[in-house]
This record gives sequence, structure tokens and C-alpha cells, in this order.
Amino acid sequence: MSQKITLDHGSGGKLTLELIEEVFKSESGLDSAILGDIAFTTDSHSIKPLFFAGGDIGKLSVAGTVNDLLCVGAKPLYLSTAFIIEAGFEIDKLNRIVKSIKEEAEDAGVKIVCGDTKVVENGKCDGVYINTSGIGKIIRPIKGDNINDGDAVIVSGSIGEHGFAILNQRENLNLNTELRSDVSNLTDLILPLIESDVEIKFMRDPTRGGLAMCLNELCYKRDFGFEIEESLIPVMEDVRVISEILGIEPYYSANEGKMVIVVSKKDQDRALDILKKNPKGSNAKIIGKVSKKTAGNVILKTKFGSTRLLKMPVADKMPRIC
Amino acid sequence: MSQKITLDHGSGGKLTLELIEEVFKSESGLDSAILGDIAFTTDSHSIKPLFFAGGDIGKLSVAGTVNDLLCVGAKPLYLSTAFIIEAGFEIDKLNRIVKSIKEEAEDAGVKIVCGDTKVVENGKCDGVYINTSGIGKIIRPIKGDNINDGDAVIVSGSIGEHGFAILNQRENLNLNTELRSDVSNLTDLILPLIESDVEIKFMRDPTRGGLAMCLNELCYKRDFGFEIEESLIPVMEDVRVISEILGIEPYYSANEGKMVIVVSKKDQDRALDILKKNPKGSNAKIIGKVSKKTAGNVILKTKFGSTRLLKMPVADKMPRIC
Amino acid sequence: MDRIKLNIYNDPEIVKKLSNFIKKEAEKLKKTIKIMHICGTHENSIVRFGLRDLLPGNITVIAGPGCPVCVTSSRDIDAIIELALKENIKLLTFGDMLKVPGSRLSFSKAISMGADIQMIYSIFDGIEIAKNSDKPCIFFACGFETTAAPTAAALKDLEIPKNFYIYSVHKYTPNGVYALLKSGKISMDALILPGHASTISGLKTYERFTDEFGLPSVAAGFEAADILLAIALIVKQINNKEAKVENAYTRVIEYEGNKRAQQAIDEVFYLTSSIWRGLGEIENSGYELKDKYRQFDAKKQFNITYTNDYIEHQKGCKCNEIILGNLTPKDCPLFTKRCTPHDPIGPCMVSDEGTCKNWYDGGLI
Amino acid sequence: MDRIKLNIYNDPEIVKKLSNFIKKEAEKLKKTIKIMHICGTHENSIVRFGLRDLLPGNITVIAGPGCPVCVTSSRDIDAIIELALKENIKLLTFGDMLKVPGSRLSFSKAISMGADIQMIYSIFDGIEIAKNSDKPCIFFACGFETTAAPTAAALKDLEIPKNFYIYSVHKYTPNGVYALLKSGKISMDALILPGHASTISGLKTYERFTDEFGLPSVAAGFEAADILLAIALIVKQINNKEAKVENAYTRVIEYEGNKRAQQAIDEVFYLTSSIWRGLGEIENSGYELKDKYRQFDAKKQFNITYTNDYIEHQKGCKCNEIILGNLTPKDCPLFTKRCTPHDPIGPCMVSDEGTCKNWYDGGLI
Amino acid sequence: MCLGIAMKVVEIYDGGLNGVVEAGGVKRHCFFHMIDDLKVGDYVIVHAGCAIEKIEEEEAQENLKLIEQCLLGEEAGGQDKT
Amino acid sequence: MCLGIAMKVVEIYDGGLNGVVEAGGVKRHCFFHMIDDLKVGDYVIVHAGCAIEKIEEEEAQENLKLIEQCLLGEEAGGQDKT
Ligand code: SF4
Ligand code: SF4
Ligand SMILES: [Mg+2]
Ligand SMILES: [Mg+2]
Ligand SMILES: [Mg+2]
Ligand SMILES: [Mg+2]
Ligand SMILES: [Mg+2]
Ligand SMILES: [Mg+2]
Ligand SMILES: [Mg+2]
Ligand SMILES: [Mg+2]
Ligand SMILES: [Mg+2]
Ligand SMILES: [Mg+2]
Repeated sequence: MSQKITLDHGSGGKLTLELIEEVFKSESGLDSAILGDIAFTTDSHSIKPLFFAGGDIGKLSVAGTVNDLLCVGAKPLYLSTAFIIEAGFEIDKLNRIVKSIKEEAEDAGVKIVCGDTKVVENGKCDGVYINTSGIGKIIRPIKGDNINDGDAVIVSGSIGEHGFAILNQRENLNLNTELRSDVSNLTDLILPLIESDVEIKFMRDPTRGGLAMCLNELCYKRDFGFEIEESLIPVMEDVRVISEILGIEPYYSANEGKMVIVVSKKDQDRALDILKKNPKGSNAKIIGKVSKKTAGNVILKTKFGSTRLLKMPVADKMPRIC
Repeated sequence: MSQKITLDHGSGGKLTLELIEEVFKSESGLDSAILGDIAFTTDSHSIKPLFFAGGDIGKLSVAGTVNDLLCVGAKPLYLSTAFIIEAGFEIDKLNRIVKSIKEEAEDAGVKIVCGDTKVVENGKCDGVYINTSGIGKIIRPIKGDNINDGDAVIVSGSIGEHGFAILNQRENLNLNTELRSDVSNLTDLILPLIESDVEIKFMRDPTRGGLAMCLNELCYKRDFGFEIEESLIPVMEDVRVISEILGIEPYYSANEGKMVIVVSKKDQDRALDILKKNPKGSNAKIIGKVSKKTAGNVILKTKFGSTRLLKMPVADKMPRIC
Repeated sequence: MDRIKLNIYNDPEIVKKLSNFIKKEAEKLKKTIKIMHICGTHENSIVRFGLRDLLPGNITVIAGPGCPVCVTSSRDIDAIIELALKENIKLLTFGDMLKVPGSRLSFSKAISMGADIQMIYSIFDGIEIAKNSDKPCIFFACGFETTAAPTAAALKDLEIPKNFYIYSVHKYTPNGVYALLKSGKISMDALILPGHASTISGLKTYERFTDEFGLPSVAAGFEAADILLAIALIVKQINNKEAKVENAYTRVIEYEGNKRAQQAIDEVFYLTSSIWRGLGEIENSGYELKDKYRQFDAKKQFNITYTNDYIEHQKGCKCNEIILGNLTPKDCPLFTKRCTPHDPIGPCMVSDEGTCKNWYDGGLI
Repeated sequence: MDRIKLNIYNDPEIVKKLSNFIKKEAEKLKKTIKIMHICGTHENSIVRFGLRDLLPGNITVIAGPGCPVCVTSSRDIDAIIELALKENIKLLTFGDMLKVPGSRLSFSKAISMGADIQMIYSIFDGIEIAKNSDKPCIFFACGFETTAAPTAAALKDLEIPKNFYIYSVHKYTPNGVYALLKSGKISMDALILPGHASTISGLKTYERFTDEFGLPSVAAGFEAADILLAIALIVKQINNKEAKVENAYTRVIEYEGNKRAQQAIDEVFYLTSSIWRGLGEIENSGYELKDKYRQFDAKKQFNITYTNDYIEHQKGCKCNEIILGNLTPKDCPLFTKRCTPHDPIGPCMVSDEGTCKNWYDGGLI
Repeated sequence: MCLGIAMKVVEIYDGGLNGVVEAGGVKRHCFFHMIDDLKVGDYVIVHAGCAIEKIEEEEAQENLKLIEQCLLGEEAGGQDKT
Repeated sequence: MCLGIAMKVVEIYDGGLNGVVEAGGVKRHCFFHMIDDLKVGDYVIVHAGCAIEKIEEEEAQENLKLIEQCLLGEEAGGQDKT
């Protein structure tokens, strides 16, 4: 590991994982801690631009934490919000963000019960950073154990929308598109699944680093891997086109309103049925399966019958041209 | 309110209070939320310098949240830590901070159960910002209600150490002193009090804005105020001297290891006894009392028999010379 | 503090005795008297110790133009902020100066706009900063003779790095107050003379106050007993129909002042006319660097632009009347409403020495 | 896509049929053949579609010097980074360039050190940025003829703001590869010609490859079927003992190339010798701005310092041999160990077009 | 080298020098400096915000024919499970 | 104006121009350019990092005497509860 922190350490990719292992010595690998009958999680959010097509940092910071609680089989209940604000930030914008937090919290069925506000010197923050921590009530703990060969991998909807929508705005790529971030809490979508008797093995929201990171993280140093059928992965046409324009595969583009769910093979269709009852799950797909043969790796099977490794991203992908 | 956020909005003083009221519309006024039998709190920490006499941002971020849980009568149990790190930050320093977090957590009897790491562009953070959120088990809820005329105000030790230690280093005041920040978790000091049958009305750690802010906040828009005997407030000699050199009263200087406790008059001596059993409480003092007459105000009675208002600070106090 | 008992001056017994003495003595007063001090730190002590509580009803103590930050003209603040925003320089100044509003900006606001401005505790720290900087460092030097003296001593006796400059807004109290007395802008029954400024100037220069205006003038220190002692002596003088300069702070002030400091000031500065915020130009009241020190004079080494439309006081602000002791903050409609220490309208709301700020922080309102 | 059926080129049925055809046809090969493509985007497609899986064991497809980022010399990277750190300029470049290590720094690392460097998607976006900036904006223009053409067209046809400059490291593929063939540094049995670079240059210029070196040379597009078609045609040529230039991407490439683009390039650039990273100087392979456009030429308008101690490849890095197709990343001891996309040692680990990066991301290792 | 993708011309202005291209609902400004006789509805290859070539219908047919020729050879030669 | 506090001289160097002052365990570098004949153990008033005056023992006595004179007057005049 290098001597200094770099942006790549925060990309959510391999470097982040290594940093967490080596410095923080954390190994849980779960999106939320399971503490008896409660789940607890935290995330700090920094995003540029603060207001983007489909949402803003406020909505994002609520959705992210709510979804992380759902991941471990909890019903999200309470949220804290802690703001770090740059001196000079417009109070109007702050009001918009707070409004958006409240709306998303209401939609997600969570209460914001405590908060904090710090102001730092102008330039020492990118507008505003928001930490949300969350508490949920465990309906049934989902810990990622008892994974079997052949378990089904489901993605709850089309992928890559958030990452590309943000990239287009942040880097001024001037792509004129209806594409919006998918940022959304998934309470309504996932809670019914948790409350059902579908045998859920593992859940994770494929945020930073996209589907590629999410799948790789799930099997990182584990005794199983994944075999994914590329042609089954739901990708919207505009995402596919932007992916080609920028030379970045959609698997590496972040999502903020999707869930990757591993369920026992016997329950895969029932799981899909439950998801499809909610509009947010209308594009849910079984995209592949757990494979003990490919332990630690994610294998992508192309529609041509060939295979390749879908590697863990190391850093954020940048648009390329040549 | 002005149109833009200023540093003063984050000073922990009057402007912070107004921002919270007007933008966040939060009114609890408690350091932690009380949610049935659990307490929940959050704080983001930014401090310059990151490493200071007596501690560092890691220790600070654990102590702050632990103490906030104690404030509402909870036994601190679990902590989350969320880092925002500036690209270019030395990993060695990060390791020191993480070590310090672990040590303080152990000392406070809490487990760090989840975390997050974000990296932002160089310059978009002041080294590192740390959010800690915490969960505690309510032993008995302390909500600041049922406050009576004559209730005793106790401060658990001498005041002003943290603020002056930091100021000296941050502004290069070149004061050569043994003074160290008092940053410390108060589990061992306060938990016995909570577990006793002393009638505790209210607790708050006098952090940003110091004792002056803490007392003013406790009675802000309430039907009671405080009468404080200036000569009873414990102030170490070096703090008193620095206060004179810089022209800043110690009441406005932050503490990170002290507690202001309001107890029923009948229990004041027993409370003091319990505190004094712990070395951290050896300088604990009854410094005044609740007074309905001075509703909303903190009256300081000087040793000369005169009185004055101890006002809520508006912004951070800067050293003055002329 | 071994041989020199300094604690005595805030001994509650002594303070109460002095208070009682004043009350007793004041019974003999023929009318309510107005005593003016001309030192922000006196005001600060008075508020902090609650001394007005200890005085009888027929003695009013008011604050005169005694805060160097409050009397620094917007013209100078505007000009130096403009320079700091335009040129690649580092500006150094005291903590109390940071929030003082100029016509448009304060130093604090200029920092948010990218200006490199740093607080220092002492000119000597400023010189060290310059030694370690590759930028020109300009010290915006405010303060009365107390602070002008260290500036002078530093320039005279130290090796000054080539990139260190002074922008002097230092002012000389006795001449300023003398001019105000002469103009009739201020009036009072007696004066408390400043404790620390007088260590430099000495008290002899204040004899013209007693001689020309018949004002009892007593120099005081900053402890509760110091100030009450001065008031006691004033009341005695008034009762005795005297008007003389007295020293209630003999442990520090010498009647002739600090000769070495005076020499340093003479060597480095000359007195010339100077703008006092809200009070206009006062002759022989401002310290400017002598030509010999021109290489360190920011006013000469940088291209500084002055405009004529600088604003000393925003509309509604009563600062100038408050500085003169003619009004109190309670008389200002903006006080605590639009004008707060967070967003000060006038300079008196900024420094802890400013009367409005002092009243805001600890006044019984 | 109505009349023009573009989906066909990634139709699994067609791809499988082409694969089968190649396998069948390859049975007739006398020996294992090595086909080199010279286009990073081809490598990317091959990895992404898993095409090596679909080829018989006696056909090896290797990557030649086809990544413009990989062949940009440290000498130029060092010089422009130095300028960006020293002068108050804004540097513009493509996303793939950001992490390429120079001798000491990459553009990304220079950003952390305060350099103002911005990613752009197109030169036209860069021109807009310059219009809204008060700094000189220098576009570090890398890329082969495909990218040189828009640069030329922009300079020729658009109103260019006075603060917009070009630092050209554009290179001309056919001459570069020709020189490498001639020098014997690279060898293969056939070539897949680049799809998009050839739209500009046309295919005629590649006839010297078939004539002088007897290499079957087939231009291909970027879909799975495109590349397999080219390989099929190559295998057929070899089996027929032919060596001719063929166009397997007729829907895009014209044999004569894009005349308007060629004219724009001729108007704006001249070809001269140029350093290809790790490969040394190659004559007639670099595009420099003609004198007519000197006002936009950063190399002429800025004081750019070149040093002789620039480092093209750190010790141990096999990039140059990999670019030449002589080695694969697996042959480099640093691959995935000390050298990763996060902290790349050689340029091939940077761009998604770089062979090492491509293998790292999706190669079956 | 040279990432390029096929996009449809949906708008042309500035006498043919500038315009808008589209694919899958994504539109972008594009420069047409290097393409003659462009019409709305044409397909172009876009590289770095610039059309580098037009895709002509007859040439596209030709491309397909090339594949068919191969596959005919294959189909003739021996078809397996596909 | 002019915040100043009494501190004790604990170190003198540079021929009396520089040194260290102390109060309540807090030490700071101080400039003595304006004070003659300073000795370790002396008390000075420090303003902005600079000693502006020395506190002499006899003058301090004088100061106390001034107070006593007042209070004697008072004690003679009529003492209340204190
Ligand atoms: S309160 Fe503010 S506006 Fe009013 S006189 Fe004081 S400084 Fe001026
Ligand atoms: S893996 Fe890295 S060091 Fe090895 S050849 Fe590739 S770029 Fe060079
Ligand atoms: Mg999370
Ligand atoms: Mg998650
Ligand atoms: Mg807080
Ligand atoms: Mg808190
Ligand atoms: Mg608290
Ligand atoms: Mg996280
Ligand atoms: Mg054409
Ligand atoms: Mg054509
Ligand atoms: Mg003397
Ligand atoms: Mg003396």
C-alpha cells in the first residue's frame, strides 16, 4: 500500500477494501452491523454535483443508509444526519437538501431522530458532506453464510444509471439524455422479501464500483464465486449507449436504488415474483448463480459462449477516448 | 439569518442553535435521541490540529459520542466510525488515529461495530473528518424535564482546558504550557451516577462554546435559568492565566471531558460524593442552582457580590490584544 | 506572587470596602456625575466584574473612544483588504481586527474570498512568519501607543526580513482625546486614564486635561480594586473641588512614562493627522513610519488605492456617538437586532473592547 | 437502427458461425499463427467479448503498439506537467491520459500538487472551456490520426480563442508500425488493421505492409463479428498463400480514407520524427503544428523545458516488449503485484486500451 | 485505439459543420467538419465528439455480404450444432 | 485598550533583549526591548508578547498605601458589615 491516501482509496474498489482491511482491520463484510435484534450502519456522503438528475445528496444519504439496513434483513427505523458544511454555502441549498432528506425519510418509513452540524472553512469541504447512520429492527438476520452452489443471483433492476448520470454532469460530458440517477430507498421493494419465507442468503446494494464491485466483494476471500450470464443483466438502452461512448462498462457504474440478492435456487422464482410486484422491481432479473468452482471470482459468460473474469475495479473508471 | 453559512454557524454558539432551529427544525435539545430503551446520537468531528496536546481527533470522536449517550442516562454500547479523508493524507497518521479510536473505545467500554471510508480531493477536507454515531442502552431516561427552582448545578471538573490547548496550537500562540486537552470519555465517572438513585434532571457535556454555551442551551426558551457563583467554577491556574493573556473568559472555552449535571437539591451532596470517587471527578463542584426568576438566562454572581449575564456565545472567541 | 502582592487587587474584602467608601463619599456629591474611561479593557473589566452594580446611583461610568479597533478607519481597512485580494501577499493582524467591517468586507470575509490573512498574537510572531514565507507579509498594525511601542522597538532593534512590512494605523491616545475634548464632542465630569497606554506615554501629557478642562483624571489598572480606587480618588477630588492627574496604578505606571519605549517610538514614527472612525481627522494623533523606515512601510512599497466613498458607519449605527460616550448601545435601534457580534454593523460590536460587544456579551439587558 | 443493420455484428448466431468457420479453416494451417492487432480498442473488444475463447488453439491474437496513451513519451508528459505546476495555466486532456506515469508524476498526481488539469471528452469541449477561462488553456493532444483529424479540423474551421493552445503528441499509425516492421522489432504472421484510424488514413497506405513484408492485413471494426470476420479473412489468405490488404469494416472504412480529414491534417500538421515511448524515435510518425498555426502551438508559445533524464519505463517494466507483441503481461514480474491500475508502473497498465490494464481487468489470469 | 460509436444524425446546422447525434435516447453535440453531404437520418461514427466517417447503406450491405461469403463457405463446409 | 498581564521573568538572554516570562505555569517568549535592568524574578506587564513596564516592589507598596488611605478614611467614617 502506498504511503498516502489517494482518491482511489475512496473509489469503493479494491483499494478501499484493502484500506479497510489493513488500517481499520474490519472484516464483517456486511453493510450493517447486526447487534442482537437491531441493525446499525453508517455512511458519509460526498457527491459532486450536490444536485443531480434524479436526486441530490440529501436523498442519496437517506436512501444509502436505509438500503444498507435492508441488506442485513432489518426494517429501517431511525436515522441520524450529520452535516459538514463549507463556510459560504447557500442556506437556500441547505434548505433544499434538508427538504429532500425529509421526503425520502418519509418515503422510506424512517424517522430522523438526531443530528449534528459542523461548519468548516471555505474550501475545506465540497459544499456539504452528510453522514447518515441508521438503526433498524432485525426481521431476520441475513449474514451471507450458508451459501450453496447453485444459489441464484438476482439484481432488482437495470444497472449503471446513477454512476453515468453523475459522471455526465460532473465532468461536463454534455450528453443530453433523460437518464436519471436511480437513487431511491428500497424499503417497499425489499421489506416484503425479508418478511416472506424466501431463503435469502445475502443482499447488497451495488453502489460505488457498481455491480462488478458488489459481486466481487460478496465473494472476496470466500469459498464460492459467481457465474453471471452477461446477456441477462438488465441495462437500459441509454446506459448501454453511454457506456459505449465513454468506454466504461455499465458493470462498473454505481447504482443507488438497486439490490443484488442471493437466494436459494428453490426460491428464485418466488423471490422474483415478490420483487416484480413493486414497480421498482419490474426489471428484476436472475442474472446468474453461485459457483463453488470459481471461488473468489466473478465469471461473466458472454452471449457468444465465451467467458471472462469480471474483475474488482481498482479505482473509479474515467471516460476514455483513444 | 444571513444567506450564506459562515464559520460562526458551526461555532456551537447562538448561530448554530438558530441554524438548527430554522433549517433542521429540530427541537429535542437532547444530546442523544431516546428511542424506547436505546439512545442514539451522532457527531461529526473536524479539528485542527488533528493531533494535539492530550489527544487527537480519534480520541475526541469516541469520547464525544460516548459522553452524549451518557447525557441521556444511557450506558454506551456501540459506535460507528465514518471517515472522510483528504487525498494525500498520510496512512501513518490514519493508523495513529485508528489506534487512538480503538484505545478510547476500549476505555469507554464500547464496541466499534460499523464504519465507512470516503476519500475526497486534496484540499476538500482538512486532513480527516470523522463521524461517530453511537447506541446506548437507556438505564433511565434523562430528559431535562421536571426541573425545579433550587436544583443544583454541578460541573464534574475544571473547565476550559480543551479549547485553550487547541487554540494555542492552532493559532501558534507559542504559549509554553503543560496544559492538555481534557478529552476523555466519562463512562466510569457518569455511569455510577446514572446507576445510583440520585435524582438527575439534566446532563450535558460543555463542549463547543464551553460552559457558557452549555448552560445557556440548557435553559434556552425554558421557564428556568441559572444562578452561578463565579468563584465556585473550577478553573485551573494555567487556564486562568491563558484566559487573561488571550482576553477570553474560560467559560467560553470548550471542554471534551467534563459534564454539567443538574440534580435535585436534596441529592446534590450525594451526587458530588459519587463523582469524587473517580479521579476524573476530583474537582467536581456545585457551582450554582436553577432559578425560575432568571428564566432563559444564566446569571453569574461575582465574588464581589455583583451580578452579570453570562451570555450565549455567538461565535468562536478569538484572542485579542488591544 | 511573592513580594509583590497582586492578588490584593481582586480581593473581595478590599473591593467591597472600596465600594462602600465610594458610596459614602458619593453622598456628598451635589449632582450625578459622569465618569468616562477611555480604554476598552477598562470597559471589559467593569462588565466582567459587574462594577456598575457596586457604584451608587449618582455615579455613571461611561466608555469613551478607547478601542483601537473601533477607531480604525474603514478607509484603511478597505485599502488593505483590496490589496490582500489583489496581490499575492500575506496579511497579518491581531485577532480582534478580523471581524471589523470595512465599507463592504471584513478581514474574515476577505479570507472566505481567498485572501491570505493570518491572526498573530505579537509582531514578533509576525516577523517569524515572514521569515518562513516567500510572500510579502504585511502587518496591519493597529493599536494605541501601547502597541505602537513594540512595533517601534521591533523595527529599531531586530533584524527585519526584507519581506516584512508595516501598515501603521497606530494612534496616540492623549492627543486624540485632547482634540475631542477641545472640539466639545465629548463631555464628562472626570476621566479614568488608561492603565497600559499610560505606561508608555506617562501621565504628564494628561495635565493639559486638568489644566485646560478642569477634569479630575486618574489612571487605573484593570482589577476590580484598581478601577474602584480610581473612582474613589475622582469622587474625592470632586468633593474637594480639585482637578488633578492622579496615579491609581503606581505599581505599573510611571509618571514620566516608559522612556525607552518613547525613544523607540520617536526613532521610528512621527505623529501626523489621522482619521478616527466616525470622528474624522484628528491632527497629531496617528503614527506613521519615518522615512528612514520606508523600506518597511507598506503604504510606500505597495500600490495602495484609496477611495473616497468609504463608509465609516452604516445607516442607523450609533457607534460614533457611543464612542464619544454620548449614547449607550441601548440607544441604538440596531443593537442585538440587526447588529450582533456575528454580523456586526458597526465596529463597536466587534472587539471585546467595543462598547456594544461588551454590552452584548455581559451587559444586563 | 432501420436500414443499416448494426446489431448483426454482435448477433450470437453469426459470431458462433464465424467462430466455427475459423476453427474449420484453421485446421488447414500448417503452423500456429500469430496475428497482431495494433489497436487498443480491438484488444478491449477481444477481452470484453472473450474472443480468444472462440479461436482455435493454433491462432494467437496479440496486441501491438496500439494505445496512443502507452506510446506517449515521458519526455512530453514530464515537460507539460512541469509547465502546469510552474505556470498559471489550465491543462486539458483526455480521461485516459490522467494516470499515465511520467518519469516522476502523472497528471493525477500533479493535480494533487495543485496543478489545474481538467479532463475533456472532446477538443470542442476544450475550446468552450478556454472561452470561459481567463487562463491560458493548453490541450495536451494525444491520439493517432483518428484524433489528430478533429484537432486539425477544429484549428482549421473554428474560431479559436486566443488563450487556447495545442501541445501535440499526435502520432501517425501506419508510419510508426511500418518503421517497427522494418526494424524487425515486431514480427507476426498477419495484421488486423485498426478500424477507426483507418477511416482517416484509408487502407492504401498499408499496401506496403503486404508488398514489403508479405503480411496479410485486414481492417476490422469493433464488434465481435467484425474481429472474427477479419481473422477469418486472414486465415483464408494464409491458407491461400496470399498477402493482401482487405477491408472487413466496409460499412465505415473507405479504401482511400477520409479525404476531408486528410486535407485538414495536411493543412494544419506536418509529419516529423517522434519519440514512441519505449520504442525510441520514429521518423515521419509524429504530427507537429505547421508554422501557420504557431500562435496556437504551446511548444512555441511557452517556455517548455525538456530534460534528458526522462524515464520511459521503470526498471522491470516490460511495457515496450508487450507493446511490440513480443511478451504478454504474464511475462512481467511486476504485473498485478507492484504494478496495478491504481499505481501503474508502466503506461500499459493505465489506459483501458493498455494491454496490461486490459489483462488486469478482464483477462483470465 | 480510437473509441468510436455509430450514432444517428438528428440535427444539422452551421452549414453542415455542427449538429446533434443520437443513439439510444442519448444526444450529443457533434462536429461534422470532416463529413460531406450529411443528411438528418444518416449514421456516423463519432469519436471524441467528432464524426469521423459516415456509414453508407450500400457499404453496410457489402459488409454483410463479406460475412455471408465466409459463412456460406462454412455452411457448405459442414455445419455443427448451431 | 491594551490587554496586559503581569508575568514573572524566568529567563533573560540576548543581552536583555529577549527572554521568557511565566505565570501560572504558562511560559511565553517575551521581548524586553523597552525595559532596563531586568532581572530574573522581576514582574513585568506583558502586552502583545512584549514587556511594556516593570512592576517595582516599592511602587507596588505605594499602590497598596493609596488604597489603605481611602479605606482608612472609610474605616474612620463608618464601617458596615464588612
Ligand atoms: S449596536 Fe451595532 S449598529 Fe448599533 S451602535 Fe453598536 S455597532 Fe453600531
Ligand atoms: S504490468 Fe506494469 S510494469 Fe509490467 S509491463 Fe505492464 S505496465 Fe509495465
Ligand atoms: Mg454503507
Ligand atoms: Mg451498501
Ligand atoms: Mg453535535
Ligand atoms: Mg453531540
Ligand atoms: Mg454533547
Ligand atoms: Mg460505506
Ligand atoms: Mg466519407
Ligand atoms: Mg463511407
Ligand atoms: Mg520602567
Ligand atoms: Mg515602574
